[in-house]
Amino acid sequence: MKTSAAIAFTVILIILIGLGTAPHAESHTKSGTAEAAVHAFFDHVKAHDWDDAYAMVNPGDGVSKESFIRDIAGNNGSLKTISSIQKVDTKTLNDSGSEANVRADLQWSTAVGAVHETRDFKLTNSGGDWKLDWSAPQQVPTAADAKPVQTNYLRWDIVQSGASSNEWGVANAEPPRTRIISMNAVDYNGSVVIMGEVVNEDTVPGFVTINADLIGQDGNSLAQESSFDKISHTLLPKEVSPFRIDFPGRKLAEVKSVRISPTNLLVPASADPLVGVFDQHIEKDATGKAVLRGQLTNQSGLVVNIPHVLATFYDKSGKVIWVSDGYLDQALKPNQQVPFAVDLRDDLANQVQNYRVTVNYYNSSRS
Amino acid sequence: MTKNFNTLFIILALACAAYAQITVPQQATAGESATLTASSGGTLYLIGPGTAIKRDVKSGEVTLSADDLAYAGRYTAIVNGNAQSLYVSPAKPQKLSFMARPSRVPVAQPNVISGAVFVLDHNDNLVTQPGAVKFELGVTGQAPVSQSVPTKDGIAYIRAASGKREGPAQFTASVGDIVVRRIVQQVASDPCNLRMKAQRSGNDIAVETEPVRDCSGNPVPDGTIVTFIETTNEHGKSTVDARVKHGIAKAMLPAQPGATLTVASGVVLGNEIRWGGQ
Amino acid sequence: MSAAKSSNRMTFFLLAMLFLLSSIPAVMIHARAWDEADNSSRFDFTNSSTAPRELEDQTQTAIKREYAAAWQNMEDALAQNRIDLVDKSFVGGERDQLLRQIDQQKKNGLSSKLDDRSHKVEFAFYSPEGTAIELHDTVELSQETMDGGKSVHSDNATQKYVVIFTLVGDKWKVRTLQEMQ
Amino acid sequence: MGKPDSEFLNQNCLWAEFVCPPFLKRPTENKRGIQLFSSTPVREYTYGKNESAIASPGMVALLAIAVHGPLLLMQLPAFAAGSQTQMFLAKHYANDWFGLWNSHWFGGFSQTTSAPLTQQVVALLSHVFGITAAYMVTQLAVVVLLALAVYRFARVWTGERTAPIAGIGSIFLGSLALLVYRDGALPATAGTALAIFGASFLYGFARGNEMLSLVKAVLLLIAAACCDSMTAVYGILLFALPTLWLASADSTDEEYGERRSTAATFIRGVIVLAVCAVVSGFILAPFWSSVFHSSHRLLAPDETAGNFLLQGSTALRYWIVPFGFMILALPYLFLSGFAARRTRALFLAFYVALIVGLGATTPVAKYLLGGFENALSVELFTFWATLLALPLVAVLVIELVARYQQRAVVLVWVAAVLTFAAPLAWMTYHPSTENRFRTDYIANFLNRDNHAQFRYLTLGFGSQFAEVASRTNASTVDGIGNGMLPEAREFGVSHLDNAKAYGSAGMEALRAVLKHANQYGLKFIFVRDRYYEPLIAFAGWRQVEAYENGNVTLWSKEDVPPARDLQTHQTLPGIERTLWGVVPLLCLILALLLMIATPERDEEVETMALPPTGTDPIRAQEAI
Repeated sequence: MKTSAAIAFTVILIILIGLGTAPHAESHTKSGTAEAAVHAFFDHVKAHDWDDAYAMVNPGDGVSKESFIRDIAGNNGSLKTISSIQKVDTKTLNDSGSEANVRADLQWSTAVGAVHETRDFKLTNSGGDWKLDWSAPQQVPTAADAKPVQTNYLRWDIVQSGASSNEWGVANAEPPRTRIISMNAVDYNGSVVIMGEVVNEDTVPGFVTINADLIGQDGNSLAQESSFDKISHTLLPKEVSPFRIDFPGRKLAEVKSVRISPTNLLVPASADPLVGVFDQHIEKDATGKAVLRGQLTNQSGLVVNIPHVLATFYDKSGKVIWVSDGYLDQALKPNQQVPFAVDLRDDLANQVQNYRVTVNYYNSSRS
Repeated sequence: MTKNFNTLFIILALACAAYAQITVPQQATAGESATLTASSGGTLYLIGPGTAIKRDVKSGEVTLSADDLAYAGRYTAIVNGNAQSLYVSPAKPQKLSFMARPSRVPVAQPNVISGAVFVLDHNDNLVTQPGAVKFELGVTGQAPVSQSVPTKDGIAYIRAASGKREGPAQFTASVGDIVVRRIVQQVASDPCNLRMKAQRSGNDIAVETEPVRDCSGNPVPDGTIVTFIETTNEHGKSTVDARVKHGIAKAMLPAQPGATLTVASGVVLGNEIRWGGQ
Repeated sequence: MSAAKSSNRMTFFLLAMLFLLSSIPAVMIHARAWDEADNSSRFDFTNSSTAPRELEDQTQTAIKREYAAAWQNMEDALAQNRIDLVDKSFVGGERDQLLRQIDQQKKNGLSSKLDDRSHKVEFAFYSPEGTAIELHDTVELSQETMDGGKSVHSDNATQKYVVIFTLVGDKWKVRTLQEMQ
Repeated sequence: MGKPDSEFLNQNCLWAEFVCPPFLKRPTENKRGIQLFSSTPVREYTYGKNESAIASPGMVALLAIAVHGPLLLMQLPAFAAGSQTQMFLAKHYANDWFGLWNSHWFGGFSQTTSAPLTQQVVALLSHVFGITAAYMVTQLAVVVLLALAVYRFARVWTGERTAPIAGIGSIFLGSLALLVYRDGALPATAGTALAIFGASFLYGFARGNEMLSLVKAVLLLIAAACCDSMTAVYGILLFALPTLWLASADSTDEEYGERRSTAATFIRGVIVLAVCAVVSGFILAPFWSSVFHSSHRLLAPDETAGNFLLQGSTALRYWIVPFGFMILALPYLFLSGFAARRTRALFLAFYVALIVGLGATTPVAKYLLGGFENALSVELFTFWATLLALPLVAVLVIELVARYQQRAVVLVWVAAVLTFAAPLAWMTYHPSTENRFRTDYIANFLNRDNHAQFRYLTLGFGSQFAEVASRTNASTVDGIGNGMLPEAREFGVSHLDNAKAYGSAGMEALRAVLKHANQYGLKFIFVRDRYYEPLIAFAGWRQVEAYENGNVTLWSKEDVPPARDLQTHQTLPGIERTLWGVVPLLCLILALLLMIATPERDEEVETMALPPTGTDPIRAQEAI
């Protein structure tokens, strides 16, 4: 009786452990399809198993294991180095048995929030194993291309006056004078969106944040929001930045007026980096959505760890009709070009007459 | 017997009180001593701005120290229930509170610099007596603009235009030998006659502005943003927000045949170049 | 019958008490409102246009509020010898002056009761950069000096003041409150 | 075996006139003496040699102090996340006992979102020792209580001689060391100790119908429920139900006292449990309503115990180290635990706790724990499994010693010490706080120049989060526990300091809160993990200070107005606040006093039934 009870309890325990462990194992064994291969590939990426991930790709020419890892894991403190894959949804576009195209909707958890990416993969079936065709990222500068680039080394620092704050008549340097040169309010997706442009009219760099209050018909504040990260905060003299403030769950019909309160601050700043925005054009992406594409070129000596692109769209009367932004997950080394794409509302695509791209950035070495 | 004596004593005291007299000076100055006379001894109370004194005094002259009368205003002296008021006027000007704004101003702008002066004595009393404040504003190497403004209730103010030359302007206010100095940094205003030139540089076009100056000829400060824009039919648009350095802004644009190059800074547009070169 | 009567009487009594209790908060609220209304009605601001800068409505409303509060804080500070009230409304020279007076009053066991009955206030100057305002005020007030509990002297006067407000952070404070001859 | 023919005056505490002759001190196995009743029926175990207990409860308590005292005096758990949270909450009770609204976390939250008893005890003692020392003293008292509770519990199950061995075993448990020194889980260990005590007295009432045991059981079980929610919901049942089963199993066996109906014995015990549940539910009504109304909470990876087979490090941390050498006893437990009739229920309870303690390795934990499932709760079940196994392990030890004499004694002691040392060694190689940093700079900044009128947020502080909160009077929008800001609640993220661990939901929650920084007066952000710098730099904060040569940086936003009250203040009715502030502590103090005032009569010998001699009635009198 003693032994049989012990065996029974042991068997029950083993069965329960089996029930708990089976589902995990199952997901690893089922890789017969192209989609499953993409899922398995990103499982390795999530677990930072670069060797297993590299084993699942057909490297194109110029793709070594190191460049593959730099491409998938990011380098130079780029946004990808501080991101992790969160969710992968796949759809097979076509599958001929030996070759397949799979579209992957990737959701990354990054240091600036959730970032969605749609990427098409071409897979080839070699001996029952689907492998992803992996080509080299555009224009990675080789050593031969490196050429000296002048760094501006222009820098402002703030020297506060020593006088005590309430000595009558004495004051520190005033904050820079900024001016909102255009503003527009629209309803979009169940939100009120306030957008416009702000210019630094002064001769010293300024740090701008913009808050807005929606005033209801009864004169009271309905909601208060800020531009948050949809603005380039640090403005050099004569620099223009777009701003956009979203009020979720509000309608323009309930708004009587908007009280905009920009806050300016005199801050130390650097004139570097100098980033050119080339080949800007509006086109449809793979999913048929209107996007503004272009290339960022770093014409200064400073590495830009996380570039942030803000695009302002104007109609033919020059009015701002939309502002959108996007983060690049690749760092921008001197002399390097990196492609970018920023969404544009499909319903406005044909009204857009002109556009302007501003590049904001974060440098980990700066702070 | 003792009851009668007490009654007599009270009557005498009341009589003395009624008879006691104080005489105060007609005019006193803040921060200077003064003398009042009391016809009988007793407790002196002196109540006034910043003052609440209680002191036993004998009959005759009572000296009030400079510290007792530090602040201008109305004082009340009370001895044995008798009170007299005296007005202490502010002393001569010793200090100037000079508010000059702004600390940074574009050149050649009318009425942008303002100065307001409050004339005070050494105890921060407002010197309300009439007087005059001399204002001077000038950039080194140029003759300063000077103007004398009468004070009204201790205040004088002036508005002035900014000079044509950029640089730190000395803005002074003086009353007699009391001088207070402020610095107003006159800076270049918006760029004027923005012009650029372009030349081939490998696969790119090197664009460079002529020294960027404002309409008064002052070079714009380093770091000012100058935007170069290249528009083509096939390759869309390319822009570079260059920074002025030593008065000149440079950038590299991709060499696209048939491109149109333009330059702008803030709200000012410069010249346009049509790039036909290969 | 008398039981029913006494129970009615008890019910009536309870209702009365309830009514009394509920009316106390209402009276207190109104009392405060009357006090505030009384406080600001003593001040008659003549809206002469200021120079060299035009006075904005928002600034004018703030000055009226702060000036009435300044007199109230000064009166309470001098009557109760409390220095914490001075910092609420005064800065610079005037603050030092009031702190010295309170210090001397404490040393000599004195206190002053000020009662400002009416103010005729005129905006005289508003500095170009908007950080200083000068007022001229003609005040009818009575002042009583107390030595311990005993009144030493009291008098009524009509006195002219020159008042200078300056902006400290985002609040207007009195920097000068000087009697003029 | 004949029934004594005398009528005893009071079953509670009696002592027969005839004292057993010395030569009977070591009766052979089948000899029976006169039936001796003590206040708690203590029975000879059906097998194994009867020898007198190797150590008294006092000696076990002293050993517990000797082992844990130095470690707690060194304040090892002072920087564990759990202990910092307890000290932070205790500090509020010390300042404002009945004011349950604490404005320092979540922009203001109610202290009723966590069970109060241990925090109140630490708060009381903090007036004498200071907050950190008070926490250590309380934890030491709990460890001693636990040893005594296991002593009593083992005596109920496996007899007098196994009690001290089990009591000593509880001192050296690896699972206890991890909970105390790694997690700072004072509420869980305190609740468990009180629950085990309560279960043992419940046996006394259910089997022997003793009123004193009833009172002690009720007070102890209520106090246990007021310490920790897991113990209240699962722990008490895990210890009390098997004990009730034992009482009803013994009810028909005269060896354990007067014969009673099995059903009545069980129902009597269940009624007591029900009463305790209702009373503690009524006392902690605000807490239970916050637990059962709390919105869905995401768990960070380090808050979920994964599958032990797939993650070796998780298996090591949550199973191998806590069990230690007790793993070697598993075969014996499986073989003899269920086989012996009296310990069958004990083995089943151990078996359930063992399975749930395996976390995601089996599906049971998910279904059984539901919303309570997290790493700490899984670790707690492993702790309970080791405690439930101790009586059986004690029997094994007795058999080993009986068979292998001195060698067995040495081996058992070495196994015990190594089982206790392993987790301490493991903690050295896996410290809960990677390179600790000083937090006084931060507290000094917040406490000077009116900075406390703004709210602050820490990012990447980990277990030192609560340490900052308890040193400053400023308020933060973050916190630990059931509170959440509306923006964070939408994503189910309850701890912004560790936002990145929740993946994109965590970063989106952090974005949402930072977007409304002006409304919360959130001006200062202290960053220790540079991962968060890009977001706050893009959002409009600027670095203004660097501490610990850049290890911690302070970021500030200029346009933030001073913090306003969020109008979320909930004031409980006076009666609830009084119940909350008085009753839990009262139950604990009364229970301890009763246990001290009415100690068990120490048994020199096991029960012996002497054959009735002739017709003289056996005269028995109440023991003094």
